[in-house]
Amino acid sequence: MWTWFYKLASPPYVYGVAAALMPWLLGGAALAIAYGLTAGLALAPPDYQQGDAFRMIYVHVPGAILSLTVYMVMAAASAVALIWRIKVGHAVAAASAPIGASFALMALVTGSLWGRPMWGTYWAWDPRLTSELILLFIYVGVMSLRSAFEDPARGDRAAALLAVVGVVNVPIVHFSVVWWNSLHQGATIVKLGAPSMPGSMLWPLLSMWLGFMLFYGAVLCTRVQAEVLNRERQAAWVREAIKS
Amino acid sequence: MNTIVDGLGVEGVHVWLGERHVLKGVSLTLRPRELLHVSGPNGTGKTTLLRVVCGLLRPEQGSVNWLGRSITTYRTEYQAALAYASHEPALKSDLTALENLRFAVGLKRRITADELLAALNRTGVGACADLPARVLSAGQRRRVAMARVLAMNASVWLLDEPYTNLDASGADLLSGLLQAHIEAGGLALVVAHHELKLPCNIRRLELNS
Amino acid sequence: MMSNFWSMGGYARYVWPCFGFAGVVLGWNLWAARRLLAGARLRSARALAMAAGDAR
Amino acid sequence: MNVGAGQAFVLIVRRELCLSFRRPEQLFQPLVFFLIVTTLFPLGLSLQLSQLRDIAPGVLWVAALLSSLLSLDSLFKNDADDGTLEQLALSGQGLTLIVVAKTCAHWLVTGLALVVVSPIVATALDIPIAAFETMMLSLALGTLTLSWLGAIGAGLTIGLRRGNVLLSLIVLPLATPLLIFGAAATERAISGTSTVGALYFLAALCVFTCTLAPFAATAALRITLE
Repeated sequence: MWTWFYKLASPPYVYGVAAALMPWLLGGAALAIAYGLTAGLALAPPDYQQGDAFRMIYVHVPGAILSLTVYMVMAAASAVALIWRIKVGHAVAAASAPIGASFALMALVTGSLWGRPMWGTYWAWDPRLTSELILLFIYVGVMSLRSAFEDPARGDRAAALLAVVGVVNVPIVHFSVVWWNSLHQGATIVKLGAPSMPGSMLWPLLSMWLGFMLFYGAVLCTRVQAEVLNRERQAAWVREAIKS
Repeated sequence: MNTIVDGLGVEGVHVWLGERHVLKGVSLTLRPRELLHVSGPNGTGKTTLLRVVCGLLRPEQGSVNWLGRSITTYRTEYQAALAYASHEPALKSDLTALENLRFAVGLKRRITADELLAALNRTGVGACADLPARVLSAGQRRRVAMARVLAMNASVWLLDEPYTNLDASGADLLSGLLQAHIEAGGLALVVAHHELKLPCNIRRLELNS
Repeated sequence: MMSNFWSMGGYARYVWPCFGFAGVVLGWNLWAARRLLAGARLRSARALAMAAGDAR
Repeated sequence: MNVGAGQAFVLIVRRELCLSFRRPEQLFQPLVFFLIVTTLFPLGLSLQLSQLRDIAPGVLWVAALLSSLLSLDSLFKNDADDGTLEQLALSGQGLTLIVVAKTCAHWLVTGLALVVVSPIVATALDIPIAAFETMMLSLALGTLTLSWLGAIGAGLTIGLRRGNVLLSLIVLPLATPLLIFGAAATERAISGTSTVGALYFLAALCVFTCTLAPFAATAALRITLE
C-alpha cells in the first residue's frame, strides 16, 4: 500500500524530477518577478500615507511570508524523514534551511530599511520584525546543529528534531512578542501592507509572492539534487545521473 | 531466515558510520551454553557489532532477534535479560564502588546491599566497596564493572574487551566467571583481540575490514 | 520623467538599497545552489572513480 | 523482582542528587555566576536607585536564563562521557523515564537553588519585598520550563565538541517567551499592577513544555546515542 509513497520518495526519482522541474520553476519565477517589479515600482500609484516608500513591501512582505513557508516545508520534511526514516526528507530539509534563512535575513533588512522613513529608526522592536529575528536565530541553530555532527546521518536527524521542536515554538514566540509589544507601546505603528489595497497595488504584490514561491522551488530543486547526491554516493543510479 | 527461538540471532546487519561502511552483512547466532568470541584487527567494527547487539545502535539494514523476536519491539524484556560491559568501565568517579553498583543494578532488579557486596567479593574488590571509584586502579575498576555484570543476574553477557587492565589473577578470575556463566546455561558474546583459554565450547567470529 | 522614477518621491535612499539587497539575496541563492550541486557532482564522480579503481 | 517505574524514578533522582552533592562547587558556580552578572549590570550602567528598579526584572531574568544554561551542558554529557548513560539506557527502564528523572533532578539542584538565592539579587537590584513572591514563583516556573527546553538541547548536543555554545544557540531563541512573560510578571509585581496574566501565560508554557518536551528530549537522546 505504501510502495507508491516510497517510490515517490526514492532518491533517483526525486533527483530526476528536481532536475526536470528546475528550469520551468526558474522561468516562471523570472516572469512573475519581472511583472511584479514593473507593476510595483512603476505602474502602481504611490500610497497616500507612505508615498513611494510603500513600494518596499513588494520585497519585504513576500520575503517574510517565504521565510515562514520555507520553515513549514522544512519542518514537514523533517517530520516525514524522522517518522518514516526517509532520507529524501532530510535532503529537502537540509536544502530548505539556508534558503529560508536568507529570506528571513531579506525580510529583516528590507523591513528595517522601510522602518527608517516610517518610524524614524532602523529598528523599533516591532513584533513582526522581532519574531522574524528569532526565526532567523532558529534557522541558524538548525543549520549549525546539522553541520556540527561528524556523522551526516546523525546530524540530519538531530537537525530534523530541532526543526520540529521549532515549529511548535515559532507561533508561541510570535504570540509572546506581540503580547510584549502591546505592553510597551500603543498600536501607533503603521501596519505593513494595509488590509484593503486597491488592485493596482495588490496584483504586483501577489505576483511577487508567486515569483518568490517559484524561485524557492527552483533553488530547492537544485539544492535537493546536491543533497541527494551527497547522501547516496555509492548507489548505482548516481553514475547515470551525473553523466548527463 | 533462521529464527533462533532460544537465543540470540543477528541477521545481515549493515552499519555505516558516516562515510564508512563498518559492518557489511554480519550474521551470527548464539544459543544458551555458547560463548562467541569476536575478534579482528582494530577498526573492523567489533565494538560497533556489540553496540548493535545491545540495541544501542540501530543497524541500517538487518535485524537482531532475541527469543525469535526483534529487540526493538521487545526492548524491555531483552534489556532485563542483558548485561553489557562497555570498553570503559562506566563508573561514576564520585560515587563509591557499592553506590555505582546500586544505582546501575538497582534499575534492573531489586537487590540488597549484601548481594552487591557478594558480587564485589567474587571479583575480589570487596575491600574497595566504600571507596570512591576515582581512587581505584584501572584493574580494580574493571573488576567492579565485572561485579556489576554478575549482580545483574542476566542470561546474556555482552563484554567489550573485558580482559583489558586485568592482571594474571584477574584474567583467570574472569575466565572462571565466564565458564560458570556458560555452564549455568547463559550465553556470552566477548570481544577480545587475544585468544580466550576456556574449557567450554568457544565459537569464533573473525571480522575483517 | 525618468529622474522622477529614480527619486522615488524622495525615498530613493531607502527604496533602491531595499530592492538591491533583495536582488543580492536572490542572486546568492541561485549561485550558492549551483555551486553546491557542482561540488556534489564532482565528489560523486570522484567517489565512483575510486570505487571503480578498487574493483579492478 | 522487576523494578517499577516509580522506584526507578526515585533511584535515578537520588543518584543525580548524590552526584551533585559530591561536587558542591558545580552546584555553586552557576549561582555565583548569577550573582556576578546581576552585579555587573548596575556597575556598567551607574544608575540611580530608582532607575535600577526599572531595569531590574530584565537583568534578573537574563542572568537567570544564562546561569541555568551553564549547567545544562552537563545534563547528559557527563554520563555519556564515562559510559554510564549507556548503562542507564540498557537498564530496562524506558529512556523517557530516565530523561524525566534526570531533568527533574537537574531542576532541583539548579532551578530551585536559583529561586532560593533570587531574593538576595532582588534586594541588590532594589526590587521591593512585596514583589518577591511573584518573582520567585515566576522564576520557579521559568527555570523548570527552561530545564525542559534545555534537556532537548542537551540531548541533541551530547557528542559534540563545541556543544556548549551550540546548546545556547539552540535553546535561547526557544526561551524568549519565558523571558518576556517572566520579566513582565516581575515588572508588574514591582509596579503593583496585576500579575495574573503574565503568570498564567508562564504557567501555561510550563505545562505545555513539561508535557511535550520529555518525548522530544527522549527522541533527541535516541538520535545521538544510536
